[in-house]
Amino acid sequence: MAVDADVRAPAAPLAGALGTRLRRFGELTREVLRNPTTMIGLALIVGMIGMAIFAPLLIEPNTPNPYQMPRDWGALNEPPGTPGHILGTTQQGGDVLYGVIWGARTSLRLSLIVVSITVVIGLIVGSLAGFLGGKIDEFLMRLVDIFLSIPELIFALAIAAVLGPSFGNIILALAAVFWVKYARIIRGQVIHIKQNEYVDAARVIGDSSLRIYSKDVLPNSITPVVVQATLDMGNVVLIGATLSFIGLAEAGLAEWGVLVSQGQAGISAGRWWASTFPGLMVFVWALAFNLVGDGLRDILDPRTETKR
Amino acid sequence: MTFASAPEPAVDTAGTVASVVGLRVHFESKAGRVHAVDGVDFDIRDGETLGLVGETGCGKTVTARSFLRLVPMPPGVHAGGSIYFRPHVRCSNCSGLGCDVCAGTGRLPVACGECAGGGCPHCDDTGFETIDLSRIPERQLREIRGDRIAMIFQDPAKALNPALTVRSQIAEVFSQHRSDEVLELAGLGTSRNPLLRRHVSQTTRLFERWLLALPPMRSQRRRIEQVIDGMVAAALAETQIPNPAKVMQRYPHELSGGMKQRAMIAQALACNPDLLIADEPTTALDVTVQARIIELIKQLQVRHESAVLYISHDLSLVRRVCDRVAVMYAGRIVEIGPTEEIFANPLHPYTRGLIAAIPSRAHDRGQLVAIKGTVPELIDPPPSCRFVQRCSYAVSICGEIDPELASGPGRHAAACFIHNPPEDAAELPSFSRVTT
Amino acid sequence: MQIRDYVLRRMMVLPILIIGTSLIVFTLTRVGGSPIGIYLSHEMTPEEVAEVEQRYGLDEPLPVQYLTWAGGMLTGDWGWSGVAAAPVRQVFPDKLGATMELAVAAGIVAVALGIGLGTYGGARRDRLPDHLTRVFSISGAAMPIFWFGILLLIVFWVGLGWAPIGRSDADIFQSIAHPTGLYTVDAVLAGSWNALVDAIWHLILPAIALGFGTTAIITRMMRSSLVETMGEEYVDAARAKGLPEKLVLRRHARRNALIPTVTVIGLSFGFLLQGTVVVEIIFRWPGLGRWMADAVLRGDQATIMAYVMFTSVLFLLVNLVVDVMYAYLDRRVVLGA
Amino acid sequence: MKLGRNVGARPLWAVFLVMAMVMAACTGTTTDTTGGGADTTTDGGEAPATTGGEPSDTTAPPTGGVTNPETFVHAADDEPTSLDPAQVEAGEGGETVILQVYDRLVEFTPDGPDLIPGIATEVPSTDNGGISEDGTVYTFTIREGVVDHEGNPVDATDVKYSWDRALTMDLPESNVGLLADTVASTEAPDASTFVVTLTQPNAAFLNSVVTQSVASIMSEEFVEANGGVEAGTPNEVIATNPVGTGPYVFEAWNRGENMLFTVNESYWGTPANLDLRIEIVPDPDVRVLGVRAGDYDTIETDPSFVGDIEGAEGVTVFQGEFLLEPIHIGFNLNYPVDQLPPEDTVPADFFYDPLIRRAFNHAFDYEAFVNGALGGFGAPTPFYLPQGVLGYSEDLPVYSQDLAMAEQLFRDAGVWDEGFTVSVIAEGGNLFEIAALVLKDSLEGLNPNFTVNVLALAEAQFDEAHASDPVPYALWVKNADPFADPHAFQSEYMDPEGNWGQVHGMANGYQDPETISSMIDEASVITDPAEREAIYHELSAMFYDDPMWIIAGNEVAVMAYRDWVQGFVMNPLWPRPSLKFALFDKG
Repeated sequence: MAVDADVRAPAAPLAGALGTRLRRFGELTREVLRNPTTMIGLALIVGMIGMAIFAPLLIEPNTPNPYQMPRDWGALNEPPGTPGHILGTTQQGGDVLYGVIWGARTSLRLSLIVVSITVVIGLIVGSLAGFLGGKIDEFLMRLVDIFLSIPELIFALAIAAVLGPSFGNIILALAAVFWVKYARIIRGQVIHIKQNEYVDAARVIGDSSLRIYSKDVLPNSITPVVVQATLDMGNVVLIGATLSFIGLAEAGLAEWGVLVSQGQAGISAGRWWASTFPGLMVFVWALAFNLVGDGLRDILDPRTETKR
Repeated sequence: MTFASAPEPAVDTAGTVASVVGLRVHFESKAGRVHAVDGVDFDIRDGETLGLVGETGCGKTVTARSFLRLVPMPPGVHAGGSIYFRPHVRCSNCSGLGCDVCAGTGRLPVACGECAGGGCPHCDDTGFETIDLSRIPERQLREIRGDRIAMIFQDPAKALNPALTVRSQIAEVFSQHRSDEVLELAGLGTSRNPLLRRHVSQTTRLFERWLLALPPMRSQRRRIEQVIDGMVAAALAETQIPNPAKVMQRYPHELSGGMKQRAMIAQALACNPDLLIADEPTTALDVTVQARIIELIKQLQVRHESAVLYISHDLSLVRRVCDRVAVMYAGRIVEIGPTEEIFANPLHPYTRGLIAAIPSRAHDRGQLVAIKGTVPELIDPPPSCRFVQRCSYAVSICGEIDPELASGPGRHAAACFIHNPPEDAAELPSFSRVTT
Repeated sequence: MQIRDYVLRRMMVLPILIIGTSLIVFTLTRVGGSPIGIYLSHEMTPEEVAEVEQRYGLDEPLPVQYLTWAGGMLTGDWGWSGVAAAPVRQVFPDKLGATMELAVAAGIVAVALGIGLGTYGGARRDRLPDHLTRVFSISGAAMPIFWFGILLLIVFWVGLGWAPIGRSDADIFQSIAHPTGLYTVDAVLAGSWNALVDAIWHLILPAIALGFGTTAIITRMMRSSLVETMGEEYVDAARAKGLPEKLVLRRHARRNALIPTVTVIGLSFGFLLQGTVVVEIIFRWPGLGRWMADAVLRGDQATIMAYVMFTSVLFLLVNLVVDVMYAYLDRRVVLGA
Repeated sequence: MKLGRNVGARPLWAVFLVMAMVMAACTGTTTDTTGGGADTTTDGGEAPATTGGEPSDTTAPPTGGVTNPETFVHAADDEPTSLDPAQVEAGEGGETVILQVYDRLVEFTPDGPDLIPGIATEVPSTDNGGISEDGTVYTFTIREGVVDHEGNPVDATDVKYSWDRALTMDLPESNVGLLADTVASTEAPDASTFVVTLTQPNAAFLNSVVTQSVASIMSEEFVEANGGVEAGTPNEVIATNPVGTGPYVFEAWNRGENMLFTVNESYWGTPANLDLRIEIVPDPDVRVLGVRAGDYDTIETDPSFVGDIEGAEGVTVFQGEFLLEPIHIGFNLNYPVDQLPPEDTVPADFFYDPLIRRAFNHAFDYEAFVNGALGGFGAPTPFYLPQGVLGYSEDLPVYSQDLAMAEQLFRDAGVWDEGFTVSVIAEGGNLFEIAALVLKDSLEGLNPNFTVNVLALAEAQFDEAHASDPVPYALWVKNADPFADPHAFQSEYMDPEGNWGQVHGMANGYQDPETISSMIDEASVITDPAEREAIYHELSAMFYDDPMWIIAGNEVAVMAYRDWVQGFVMNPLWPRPSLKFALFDKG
């Protein structure tokens, strides 16, 4: 319809000069600022990550390992408001507030490690599949399908179970599950780009695959990968917490899921706090990254773009 | 004089089925207010074919859609003006089949509610019932949509619902506007059964559909279906679709482009409307089909004697199809008049440009003459001739005042100072001298 | 006809995927973990341990072990569950019944609610209802089931004492026969009002906890795809025919918006399945999920393997069905590739 | 998975001695051997709603009315792994069931160590000629007309069959060792006579073997009709569908939910009053809520949540004796350094040094564990003489936390400054994990250079590590197997030539291993209790200076039950299979 022609924001050319891409990001930021929900998400993320980073300043770190809950064996199951334990304590005398704050740090660590690992793996696998094509592509994609054919949580659960309960193993399990999406995205992009005539042009000029890769494929893959990564920053923590809730984290870890499961034992006796506060944190964390990821997708997705 | 009514002398006696007066439709966009349609006036006479031509984005589609209020609002804004429409009713004598009472049109005009035909401001002294499409309430508009005014869309592939069979899509029209007739033909005209009525008008609830599937009402339902099938088949047959009874059971994607458009047309003419709006009905089709579709539209129009608003960017096509042509540019009508006159003696520089651009023997070795420049930004346009940047005859005044549409020589009007210069003008544009 | 070939093609791929999955599962359980730990107790001498290993054929070379296991899975011998103290196959049906009842209940709620909300929001694009549904759908996707469930318990079980936990009142449960394994269905078949109430009463909370996330996903999808279809030309065409908005929405917009939503419903089935693990732990629901969790915590490999295999195969089949449905629903989909 | 899960073999010989000691020993917690427990009942607040199988819909706590008047409901804490007497692990959930469904030749009285006839018409003794002069031949007279739940008659041949069956199957996980070690041969000369010949005289044969679940009796017809006997292979039918002669008939086992039993009307003894339902409820909070709401009549109780039950209306907490299974942390002097977790920095001979082991013992926060985790229902325990065992005395030296001393010892040992990192394994999610955490906190609190990593493993993984020799970890937490006789403890846990002595390579640590083991052997053969005690006291003192364990604490048996339970009685010595539901009534 004629109107769109006037209203639509100019879509950035696939692999335009750096200038256009910069302008694109300029637009993006403006878009983000315009969208209230995304802004809220951003604010939450900033708050959470701030809490994670400044945890040592917020609350006295436990020695020697600050990622372990400090346990006050003299004050088990204290309700919120107890002096020294504003949010109460767990059945092991752990200070819930400490868990809440350092849990953020644990979660940040978890999500950063997992996401970066998975992005790299996805990048490698996806690019190999996309560029080499043929048998290798076929094989890799089948592999991807197989990984996709087991529900995320269950797969991670099985892996973590086999590796034994520890935070490190949770990281491994999640990494093993989350790389698949990226592989798909990247492969899709590579193939898409390969079909674009200007890449052929580049070939004609005698551009090396590597340069095409760095000049065209990578920059264009960024957008979808960024969106996925943002969403995963939240999902990783969500599933990670679920695993440790089920009981696959190491003992006494300052992690939200662990605290929730500890608190669960006490709810019948009316001890609601030990599970409520940490769980809330998981929710907020996941919510924040979902809001932002969702916002980004709406903005970046060309389909919705025309409609906005 | 204002040109609320048609500017030309009332030589021909035909009434006007619709008249657009000072229509303004704007769009809110991030960049600002887009004046897509900015003061458009024209009439459509009974039974005529009016061509509305112009480049993409000149606002012709918006104008057309404004008739049925299909412009999405927001972002669209109805910024002023009206679209007057004089609906007819089906001839009571022949119930739409065509007889001498209604001169074979199957339609009869309605007397103005205010003056009972005497003529009053309300009906603009025509004595006919006149309604303002841009103001009437939604439900009254619904009665007109598809019944008195129908529309053929540009791309049948998009305009037909992929999930419904052709039959059920055309049936909808009858269900909406012909439910009584359907009941009549099904021999249930007397039936007070609300369920059947709701069934015909497709407003049944889920459990009601179950009820209808049960023996007592099943047979009646069947009869209704058969009647509708008949009507749909007839409508399709009109568009010369080979064995319609079969085709109508198909899904759109199972039909060729031409077939789709025929179905589209059948759907549009199903209720024998007073006005048919054809929005570039052939552009989405391949050339071989185009001709036949156009032919079809013309035939049917002749048979139904309904007026047609034919939107197109293709002058040569308009020349073949239309009685009159309105040339639109940047949200304005720049020139309007009988087809042959326009082509014989285009008044507006833009029209000249367009005509010159038509590939023909006139230009040796088919070289194309293109109009320089592009359509101006329609965001908050300045009070000047919209064409001034591209006009080779423009003079200072063109950039200062906005020329109005005024009747020039012959029976047609144009919005250009070349033909109706303002009293106090230092220099005047003319086709003789070309400014650089 | 095209669709048949499509289905066939998909069918061909299925075994490959299943075999691949089984390989992964098998290697998993053999790489790490202690396949027989569950059967050991610390008074055992090394000889006795060896005895147990041999009983479970762990002294064989790996490929042989795999074949034995895979063969077993096919022939219905799914191994001995240390947790349930019974052959996996013997316990499986009951657990499956419980889980399916829960998942289906949650699923039905989620689909109905999700489509409803999505349509409601999408039809009122960029107005308050739309924003609300959007917030709802996002918060639903971000909600940790284990926390949501516990909150429900804190409020309705401990706090208000309204809702029970578990699947049934043991006496009522025993009072009727269980031909289908689905408590609600059995209650209806037995014509026991009492049992039906008991079943539903127990079902409500866990179903809500489980369905929440899925509802959100479906809502989101329905909303966006409805917004998309509302922009389609045929919707305008429908209006141009003079259809009332209600009909335009129902017959034209929603129907087409449902098509892409169907695929999401398929995917969200996996979401439901994995959700049952947590929900069943929290609500003491005697289903596959809790069994799996116990098996995980106690290293009951036979159960883990069987469960993972079963769920993934089920998941694959469901998705196959969904894709085929999709192909049927939307005749325009380009089949193949 | 609470205490008593994997408690090992229970040779209960000399239980009578124990009981004597029990009465003598005035330990921290009160006793009432006649009534079988110090009861504490108080009024409490509204109990949340719960439901039959699980806490039920009845919102108000049933003050007047009794819920499930026809059925006795017990909430057990975990799912049995087998119901076959010949397969069940000692102390496992299955024993609870076997005790109700099967009979044995003789039984314990409900509340103590005295013996009463079972399928045998009388308890054999030298006086009634049931025991031969040399004490190696036991003759049992079998009751007439005993039939199992399927109606198959059970006589001497079936008794012989049952015992032989266990011996033939000889399943490693089972408790069959009890029979294998003592029984030389079994005969059934006629339908009413069963004769056992022992390898050597064994005064505790009746108490520690005949009364045990592995010696339960089933009918030959039934077994033969259901898979028969196959060496080394479990019988799935028997394991999941027990048919015995006991007061309760096994009806159904809804995995993860409950097990159902009905009254055996044709029981040879006094039939049970109520049907029985054993709910399988691993979550403590659900058990607590259940008993408070009156849906469970008795629940598997754990000291750590007694606090949540006390004060509940209509609930009584039975408080019994000390369990004979102290929770202890083992020093491994025999671990292969290369197999330790990578982060561990301890050298192979780390625990060779008594200073370090003593330092650990002084560092451990006993207060925290006993008052925190055990909710005060426990006490520290000398090496290795738990309260209630012959030789226990309050005067024996017991470790208590002394950080100054601990620091001094660490300094003397020369590990204070550079510190160390060591991992301790424990089964996740129970008291063992908590004990490990207490150790961690104690040491890390003492010196930041010390790091203790707690590895809370899944049961299977822990069992595997724990069953391997050598154990690939430097420290592990578990509870001791409950023995009734000091020698068992000494030889199992202290003797450098004993089971753990060898696995842990205690010889590497003791100043004078030979003396120790010889003293232990010596004490075992002495018959005069006083003399034995003297030696054990001497040993205990030596062990105090050269500890091989940290004994976190010994736990008191507790059991919560509804007040409406009539004739509640519990055998205080063993927490798990010790409730005889057939004796209980409600109202």
